[in-house]
Amino acid sequence: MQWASWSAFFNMGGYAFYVWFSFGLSLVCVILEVLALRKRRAQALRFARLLAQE
Amino acid sequence: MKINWFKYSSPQVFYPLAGKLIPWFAWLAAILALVGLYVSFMLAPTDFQQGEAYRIIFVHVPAAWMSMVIYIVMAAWAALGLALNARLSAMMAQALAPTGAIFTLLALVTGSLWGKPMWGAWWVWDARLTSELILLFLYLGFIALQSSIDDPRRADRAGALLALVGVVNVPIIYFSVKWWNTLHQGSSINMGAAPKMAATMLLGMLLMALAFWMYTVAVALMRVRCIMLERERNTDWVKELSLKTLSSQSIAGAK
Amino acid sequence: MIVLKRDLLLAFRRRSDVATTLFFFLIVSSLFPLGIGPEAAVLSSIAPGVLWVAALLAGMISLSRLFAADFADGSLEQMLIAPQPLALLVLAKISAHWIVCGLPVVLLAPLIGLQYALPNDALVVLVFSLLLGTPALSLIGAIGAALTLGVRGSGLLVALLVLPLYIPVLIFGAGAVAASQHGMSAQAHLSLLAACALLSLVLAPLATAAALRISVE
Amino acid sequence: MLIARNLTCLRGDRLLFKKVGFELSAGGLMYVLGENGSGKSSLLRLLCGLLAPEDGEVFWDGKSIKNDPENHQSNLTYIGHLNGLKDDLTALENLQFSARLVANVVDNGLALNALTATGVARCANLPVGVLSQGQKRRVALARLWLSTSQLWILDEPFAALDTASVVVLTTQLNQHMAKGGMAIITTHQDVDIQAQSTQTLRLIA
Repeated sequence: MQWASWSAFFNMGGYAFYVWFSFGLSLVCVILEVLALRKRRAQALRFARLLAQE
Repeated sequence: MKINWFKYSSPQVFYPLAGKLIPWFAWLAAILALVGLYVSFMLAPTDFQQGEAYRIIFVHVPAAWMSMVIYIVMAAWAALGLALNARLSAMMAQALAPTGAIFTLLALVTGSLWGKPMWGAWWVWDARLTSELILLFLYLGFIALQSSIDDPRRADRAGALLALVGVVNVPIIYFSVKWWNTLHQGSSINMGAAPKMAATMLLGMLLMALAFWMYTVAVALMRVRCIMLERERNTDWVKELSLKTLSSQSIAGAK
Repeated sequence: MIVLKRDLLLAFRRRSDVATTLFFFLIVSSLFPLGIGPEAAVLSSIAPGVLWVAALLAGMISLSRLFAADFADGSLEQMLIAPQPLALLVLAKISAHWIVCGLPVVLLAPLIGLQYALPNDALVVLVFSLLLGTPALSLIGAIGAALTLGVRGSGLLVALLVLPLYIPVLIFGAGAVAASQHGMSAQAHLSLLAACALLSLVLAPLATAAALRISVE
Repeated sequence: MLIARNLTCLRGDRLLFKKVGFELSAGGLMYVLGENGSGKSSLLRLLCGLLAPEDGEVFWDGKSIKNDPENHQSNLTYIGHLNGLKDDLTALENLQFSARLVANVVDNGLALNALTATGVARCANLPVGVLSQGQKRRVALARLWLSTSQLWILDEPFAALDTASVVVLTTQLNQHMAKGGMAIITTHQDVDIQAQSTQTLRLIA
């Protein structure tokens, strides 16, 4: 194990902002992309349903 | 061994197949990412030169790798679509582009987040960052071209040609940027290629890259399903499907 | 050949269009000293980049004219069904476009170089690099022009598609001038530039022909 | 011999027509009829090889025009909706250019004769931009008097023409058919062209 304590882990040797921001941003991108795609799919289905019910 | 490839190239057959595959790739991505993160943060040693800030490479380098791999895969799908006039291939190319652009953007941002503590500046015109920036332009051009053409067949084929032209150009651009870079500044610290990289560091990067790869497959399949629904909304199978989901949703809503 | 002659004749009858490109090049390259200041040392250090970017932009804004008029009046579809290799016809059109829009810029560039206090041998290299580079710009640009034919917002779109592909030419071209400014040989840059031009000469007409077939459908 | 098999054409997500097929042999004339938007022009463009069909194939002399376009193209004259004329060139220059594009070198006299035939000789040295719609159309149609190709594909050739010009064009078509030529024509008007065999293809929107 690399870290003496949890606070040392979160501190990242003083580079906490840079490191956590990088990883956090990646996570946000992933979540946003998946959510956007779910929404897109629901919308496409809704549109197709409207066409089908016509 | 003879597989009927054309069977799966029809959207109607591919749609449910993709639906079955997505969870597998998604779980695989999640597991690989968790293991990768454990290796990156718990096992990989501190870099004696760069301290803990180097851990950014565990997301930066895989993102940069993926941005290039996705472009090449995208061009390959596009070429296949152009050669065989296969709709599904073109849709795959279209589905990959936004994910590729996101990884490129991620590589750029994490690169500059790494650069600030290392170089003392948010942006440095280093060869890797500059090429990554140009790659982003190429992705954006592809997406912009496809979205501004209304006729889907023309959009597919024009996009495919652009991707092919791009893929021929990428090595030339990369070489020219490197050449330009070495002329204008001496050697800089090259991230991700430290002379003696610990095996665990490499392992962490590989695991993260694999996780990103699986994620890409899952997301591209999700997107290709959306594209199919949008393009084929006048066909019977999409109409049927949309009515089916209506009933299941209303049941869920009633609970 | 016949297409080349026709396009040159058409350009001659529309001389004002040609002048517009040249004017654009002049104005863009005159804006920089106004924005930066008249110090000769600063100007000559930015000259290679500025002149090359101005030439590149001038070539790009004229791209929209390459196929658009022929597309609108139907002569493009006649070329597509002519019993001649389309890539050759395309090459003829690109050549005409270069003679009309590229060559004048090459000839005008040394005059503007003087305004930027470029030394004489750098001026020679500038002309040489433009002579090698602007055909490549026209060739690569033609692909973008063909792809965006008749698409809404094609003017902006073509910039987005083509400018990233121009980067190698810009780097080698401006690099050649900068190298000679610093008393180094520009030969390596110029050879690479020539290689880019040759490669685009071989590939771009084919890609453009394919793009036209896609767009005219 | 022109053969079309199973042609299907999609525009956007709209199906224009499907499984269209026919055979046209030397001296044969085909009218393509249908309402606006039924895909007449698309069918003609498809037969020229300007448009790739979604499904099906077109054969010229037994060879698919996709694989062997040159043979088909050198026997083809197509006049579409658009005249294909440059406004800044004179009628004569336009005509000579389009003839040289198919590698027939044409001297001034022949080109002038063609313009005389369609009644626009007086405009020969005027830039096409100053001509009226009807005159432009007649300059475009003058190409038929210079054409040596066997297959003529004409999209609404009689539209925007006065009665006298309709007669002139009909005569020219009669001659072409008599020489063993082929023609595919869309039209809204009743015209009487003499051909060895005449067929009609009706597209339903």
